[in-house]
Amino acid sequence: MSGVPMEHGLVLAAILFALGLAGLMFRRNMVFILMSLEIMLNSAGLAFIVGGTAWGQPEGQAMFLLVITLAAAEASVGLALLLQLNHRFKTLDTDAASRMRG
Amino acid sequence: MTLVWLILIPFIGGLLCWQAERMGDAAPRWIALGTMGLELLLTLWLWWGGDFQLPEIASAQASQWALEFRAPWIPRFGIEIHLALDGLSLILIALTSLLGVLAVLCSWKEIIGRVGFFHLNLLWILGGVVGVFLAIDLFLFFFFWELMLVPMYFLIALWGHSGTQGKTRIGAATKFFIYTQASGLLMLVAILGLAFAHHAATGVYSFSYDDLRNTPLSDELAMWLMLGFFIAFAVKLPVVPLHGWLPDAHAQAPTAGSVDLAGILLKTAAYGMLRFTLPLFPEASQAFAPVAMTLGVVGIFYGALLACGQQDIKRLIAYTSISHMGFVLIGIYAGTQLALQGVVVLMVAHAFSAAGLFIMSGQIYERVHTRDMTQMGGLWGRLGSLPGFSLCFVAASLGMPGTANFIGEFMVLFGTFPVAPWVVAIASVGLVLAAIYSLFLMQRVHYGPAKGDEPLEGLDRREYVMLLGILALVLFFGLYPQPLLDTSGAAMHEIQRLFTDPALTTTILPTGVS
Amino acid sequence: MTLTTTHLVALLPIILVCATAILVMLGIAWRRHHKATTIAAAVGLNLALLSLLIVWQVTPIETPLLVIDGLSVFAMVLILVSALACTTLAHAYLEHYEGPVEEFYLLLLCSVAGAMVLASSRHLATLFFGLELLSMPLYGMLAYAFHERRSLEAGIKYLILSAAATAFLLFGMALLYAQSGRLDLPGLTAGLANNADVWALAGAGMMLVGLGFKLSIVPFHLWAPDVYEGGPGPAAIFLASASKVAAFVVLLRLVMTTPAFQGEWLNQTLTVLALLTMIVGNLLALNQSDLKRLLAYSSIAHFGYLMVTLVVSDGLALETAGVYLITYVVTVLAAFGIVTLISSPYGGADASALHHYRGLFWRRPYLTAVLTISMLSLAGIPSTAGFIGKFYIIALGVDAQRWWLVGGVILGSAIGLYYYLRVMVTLFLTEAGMQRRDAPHNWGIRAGGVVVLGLALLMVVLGLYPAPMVEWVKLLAATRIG
Amino acid sequence: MGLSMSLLLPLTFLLPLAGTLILSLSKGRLGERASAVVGVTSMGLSAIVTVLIAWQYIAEPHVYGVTLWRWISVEDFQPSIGLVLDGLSLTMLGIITGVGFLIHLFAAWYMQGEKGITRFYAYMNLFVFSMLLLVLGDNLLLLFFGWEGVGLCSYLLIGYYYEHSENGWAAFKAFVVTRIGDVFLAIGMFLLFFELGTLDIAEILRRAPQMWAEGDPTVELAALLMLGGAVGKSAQLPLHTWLADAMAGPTPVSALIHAATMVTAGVYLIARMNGIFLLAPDILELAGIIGALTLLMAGFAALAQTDIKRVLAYSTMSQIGYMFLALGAGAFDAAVFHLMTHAFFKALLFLSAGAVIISCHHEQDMRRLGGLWKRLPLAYAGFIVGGSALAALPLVSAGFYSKDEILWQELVTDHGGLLIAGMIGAFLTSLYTVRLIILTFHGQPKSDNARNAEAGRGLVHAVPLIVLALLSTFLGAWITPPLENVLPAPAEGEEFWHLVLEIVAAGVAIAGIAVGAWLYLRRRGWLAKHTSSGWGAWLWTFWHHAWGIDELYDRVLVKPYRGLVRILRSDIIDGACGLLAKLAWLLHQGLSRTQTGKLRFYAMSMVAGATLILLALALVP
Repeated sequence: MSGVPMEHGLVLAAILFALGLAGLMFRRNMVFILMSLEIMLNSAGLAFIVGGTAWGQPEGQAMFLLVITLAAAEASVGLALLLQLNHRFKTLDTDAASRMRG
Repeated sequence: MTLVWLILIPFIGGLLCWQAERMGDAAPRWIALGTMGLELLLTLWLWWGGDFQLPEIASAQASQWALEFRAPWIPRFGIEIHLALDGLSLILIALTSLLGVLAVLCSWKEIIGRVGFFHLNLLWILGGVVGVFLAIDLFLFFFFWELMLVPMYFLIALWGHSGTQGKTRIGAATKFFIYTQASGLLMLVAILGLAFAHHAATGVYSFSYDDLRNTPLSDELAMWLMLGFFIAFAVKLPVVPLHGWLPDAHAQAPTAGSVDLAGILLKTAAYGMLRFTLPLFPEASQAFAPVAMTLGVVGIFYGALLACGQQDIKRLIAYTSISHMGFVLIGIYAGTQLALQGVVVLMVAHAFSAAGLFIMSGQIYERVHTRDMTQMGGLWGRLGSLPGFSLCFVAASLGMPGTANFIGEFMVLFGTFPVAPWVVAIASVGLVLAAIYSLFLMQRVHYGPAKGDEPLEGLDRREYVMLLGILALVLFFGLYPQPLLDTSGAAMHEIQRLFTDPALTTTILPTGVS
Repeated sequence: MTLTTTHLVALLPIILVCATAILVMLGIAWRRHHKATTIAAAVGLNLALLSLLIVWQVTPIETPLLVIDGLSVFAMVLILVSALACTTLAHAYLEHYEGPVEEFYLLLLCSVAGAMVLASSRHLATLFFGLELLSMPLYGMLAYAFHERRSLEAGIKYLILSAAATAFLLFGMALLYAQSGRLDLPGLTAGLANNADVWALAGAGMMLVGLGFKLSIVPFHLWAPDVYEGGPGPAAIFLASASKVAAFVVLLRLVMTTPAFQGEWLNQTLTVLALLTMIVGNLLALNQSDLKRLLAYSSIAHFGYLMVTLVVSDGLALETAGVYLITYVVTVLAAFGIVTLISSPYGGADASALHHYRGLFWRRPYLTAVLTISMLSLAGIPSTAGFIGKFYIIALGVDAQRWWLVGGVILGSAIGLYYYLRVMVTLFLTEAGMQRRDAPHNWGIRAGGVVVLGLALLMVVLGLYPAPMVEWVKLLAATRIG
Repeated sequence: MGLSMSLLLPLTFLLPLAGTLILSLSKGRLGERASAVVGVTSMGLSAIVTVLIAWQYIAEPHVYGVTLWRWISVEDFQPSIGLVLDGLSLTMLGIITGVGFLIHLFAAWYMQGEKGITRFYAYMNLFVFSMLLLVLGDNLLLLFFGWEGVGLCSYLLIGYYYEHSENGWAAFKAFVVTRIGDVFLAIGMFLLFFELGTLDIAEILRRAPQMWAEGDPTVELAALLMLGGAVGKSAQLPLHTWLADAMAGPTPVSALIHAATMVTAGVYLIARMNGIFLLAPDILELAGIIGALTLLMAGFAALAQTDIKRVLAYSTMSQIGYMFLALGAGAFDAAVFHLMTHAFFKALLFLSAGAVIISCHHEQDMRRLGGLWKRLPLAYAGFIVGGSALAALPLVSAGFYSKDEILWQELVTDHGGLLIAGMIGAFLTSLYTVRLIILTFHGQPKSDNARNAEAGRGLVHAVPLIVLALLSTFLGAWITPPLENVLPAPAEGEEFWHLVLEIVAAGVAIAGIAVGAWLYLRRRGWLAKHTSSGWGAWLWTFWHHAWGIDELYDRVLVKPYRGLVRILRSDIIDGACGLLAKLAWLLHQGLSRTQTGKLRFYAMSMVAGATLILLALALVP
């Protein structure tokens, strides 16, 4: 593990993060948007792990646990709202929910 | 404590008016009239009892005020409720309460809806104005300065008339508010700049006029701060490039609003310049004087020219105010005793003549239901004694001798001549233009063939007495302005001393520096 | 390090709020009763507020994760007061709501706990934890009236964007952590003191994005109007007041203590963002005909003004931030409170269109007076609290000679006047709108009404006699740790 | 005397003022008759007071000063409401109250049946009040008070028949044009006060020679400015254009204001300030030249007028030109003497013209009159006497003595050019006077109005005409104004040459009359032919329009002014400020577009913002 420099790990995390962002920006379907969010959160978690490993500390992993928990909570609330979205708008396209503007 | 009451009376009266609405429309009117009457009596009592002539001792600043009130307010920044009265403020407060009475009287029949709330606003404006004239703590001054805008806004926006060319009363009111508020914030910045400079020099926070006057400032900083004050006052005076709010506001306001606007709100600006800009930044003001006087001259001409081009009678009068305030500006920055005292007289005179003209145009509006002069004409024979009064106020507005306006304008010009003869020579041409626009008004409204045969309702007793009263005052001060001059003499002398003798203020460094 | 009694005392408000949340949850499980739930929540919040008096005796005090100093006490007071107002107004609002209402208070209490943790965090973990505890219930609160499309839309928008912002924040934290190896703020300070490189700056930047989103700073502001408009009144209130206060306090703490946030470039960035926020926020509101959206834009602009304190961040800055936050919270609570009161008697969307308010004065004079005063306060007119706030901001700018920012504040205020005045005059016009909506006749003697009237009174009192507030804030600012 | 001067002097103008106040506060409750009684009585009382004053003055001729109160007192700016009576002001006082009373009386006849008599007399009394203030004021500011006051009353009375807007515009023009002159006077006052530190006239005249040498630029400037004021008020070139239009007012007004009193105020001013003008010989010379030019210009213009009152108006300009001619030669007393005789005979002419106009049912066009001498014998007599005075018929007329004095002074002081101009002017005067009388009273009546003329009746009508007619003969010339101590003594010359000059002048006047009579009685057809075709017609039109100066001003001043007003009308500067509001509006609309309501767009903006912040980080090391 020590063979991999910290920067590489961070770059990997950043790439993952960017992927998640791209998904967030370009997907219309709410399921995919939630997935993209998961990717972003997990990339952050990865960055914590990388940092924690580099410093040889447990805090990074502790943070990762927190992140995982959050991601789960986020997903559950998200899915609940997704159900309501489907119920009210009969679609999963988030663009449908754009009545408020201006 | 009297000073505090002077401010509180209109505010309390206003609240009473609002509540008294339940008892019918007459109750708020009488309460408002009583309130302003009380205010006026109080002021006159102060005038009668006070001695505003003596203090000429140059060094003792404590004796500058005839009455003073001090109480801590926000100790964190050394902000105090610091009120003080000298001859200048006394005259202006008396003027305010007198015009207050007139404003109440002239809306007696004009305002028929929401009478209580109307008088609440009216009285609160007056309260705010009195506060401006009394506050000697800069923070407090700013406080009142902004405070009076709100009721004025309501007055125009709710009881105004919509204009001729698609100009709405709300638009006019908003314009008025934004102009004055934005420029007011510039003044706040300047006030703070000054206060912090004072803090930097002495380690003490203070917004007190007396303390800040002695703040050592670099030339550049002083100039910027002075500009901050100047712009705020210039908007309200108004000085020409910043005058845009005035014609709209005047034209769209109800009569009482126009009377207050022209009569006293514009005077707060002149007062501010006299009280703050000149004494606080004497050197910067001296350096700026040529520019200011040029602006004054431009204002005289621009206002006069535009007045000639108006069809709306109230817009015409509004532009004449711009023209007259040009003289005030010139007088202020001339800074000689004669010019400054002329400014005081001119302020009072303009308040009366403009109030008279606005009241008169309000009365015409009540009768012919238009403010468009092209639809008037030939009113002389149809309106009883109203045209005679218009004539008198028009004559006053063009500076006819025998009226106070003449005294004011000519004292300003006499006083400015030694400082800036060319400015005076050019400004005098404005007298011709004044004749042109004033007589335009007469010509279009009263002369020419009548547009209808049926006689219009003449003046009732309330209107007659009101106009006669103003006219009597205009003539009285035109023939015997000495009471005004005596009262404001000491205050003006002080300002003139500070302005023309800058060396005196900068050498006295504040004591108490630790 | 072990927790002592003193620590427990210091954490008393948070504990009390959490306990209340649990109590409410149990209560709901046992028997649904709207009024009782409200009272329980209110009592809990009040107790927490009172406990702050005791807390004050032991401040400043630190635990590994939290710090209870003047700043956090200050933030807690504001958060609790907002929450109380929210609770009372929610009661009025939810009275006619068809469906379970008690959970709203539960969500609210959780959110309050989150906000308090956030405001007193001294560790990235608590920061993150607090932020999420604050946001997560808010999704629920915003989408509470989910049968109403707007509410659902607001919930979804806030959920997704907020989660994205959280991701930014987390990634930024991770970068900072990777550079310094520390998660607590003092440690971070020590770790970054000598080697603040690009990664660290990037981390700080990404954290700024995350927090900036919560504060709806331009260019992260687009969500705010939609969410405010769609969310139920009480949720919008909480979002505009407590949530923003907590996020701002933590950002302030970061900027003031962490070196990564004190660099020249970040300062410049903050300056630009502040200017943009003031101007854009005000410009957006210019011709807005929906009161809730308008308030959202106004809130954006106000945080633009408030950001001046972040840029200057010394001297008067802390005091200014304190005073401004107080005046802002009081004002915004009153303004949204009126909207909530007017909306409550009806099902369906909130009464936020401006034409609903036409001529309100002639029907509900005192209610209108409150709204007028809050508009004046938002516009910063003397004799209202808002003026004192604005005075402080300008004073700060002048003192630090940040002329651009001062200019921005003035310009923003000038633009802002236009729409505040528009709202005000609408209230007073005679001709009633087509679809007028009123508060119930007896609004003034009900809890919501009393709160709103009290807030109005407070606005005026603070505007006329701000000395006690100023002294209090000054005292709190003096006991800050870090 | 029982009554002291300090009471009598204020009474002269307080009585008319009281009349004004009574009339204007009556709110229309006074009838026609009552108004006339109030107006005439107050004037009559004032005239009686003047007689008392004159009595007292003649008994003890010295300068009387009365200070009523201190008007303004700021530092050394101390003008008072103070009166001074010396020979000059007594002369003016006499003219104003005496002639004024007669005209007021006549107006009672002239104005009968008009509506608004109350207003008329209120204005007239106010005018007298102002005029008296002008001549009695002991300082320049008070003089200016009166100066402006008479201007205002002139405005009001010209526009008396307000229903026709042309009358209003004529009044407007009169006021504005004279105000241009007033501004010069005002600036002159500023200058004098600045230099001398006082506004008191006696004090100015005392200090000026100590301060300035003769021909000092400052004093020349001051004198020039005052001359500007005088030129405006006295309708001299180049500010003369208002007077002809001022004839729109009722004829008694023309008689009082635009012939006898107000228009001569300029002459009074220069005579009063003679000390200043003597220090500025160039300016005095200029005054003479202006007078000469005006008298010629107006003389020719009078030849080509068709309106009976306009002839008289141009003749007034021309006669005041003579007064300026005299001033130019430093003959202040000659000027004042002519002022007095002119007041008599021109008032007579105007009142007679008024009698003709009323008798002929408001017909003023001479081409539509004619043959009236039988029907209107009194008016005819008035015209004959007044006309002979105007034409300076030797020996019998008052005008001869005063005009002769002026010409004599020109000769003595070596002003050859001015003398010749005066001679030509005398010829022209005779010519147009004869034309006026012949066209109006001789030949056949040319309209129904003229045929049905009804002579005026009653004492009110007759007495003023008769008294003024008497004063216009040599009897009037017997009155010698007591000017010895006020004005510098006239220059002396050899009596022989004086006699020669008198004979030449008389010859010129008689020649003018003879030529006129010959042309208008015998060669009317020839004249008509030549004035209706070719350059004769052009010249006629040119003179009829008074040398086209009005048109010139219209093109050079009035039109550009109107254009400027039109350009500025919508307030350009305000419009420029409005652009800011427009800009804000555009920005608002642009920014509102970004609020699409689309979630993905919001996410993108957030990412873009984040990217920008991180990029900024990359750019700033």
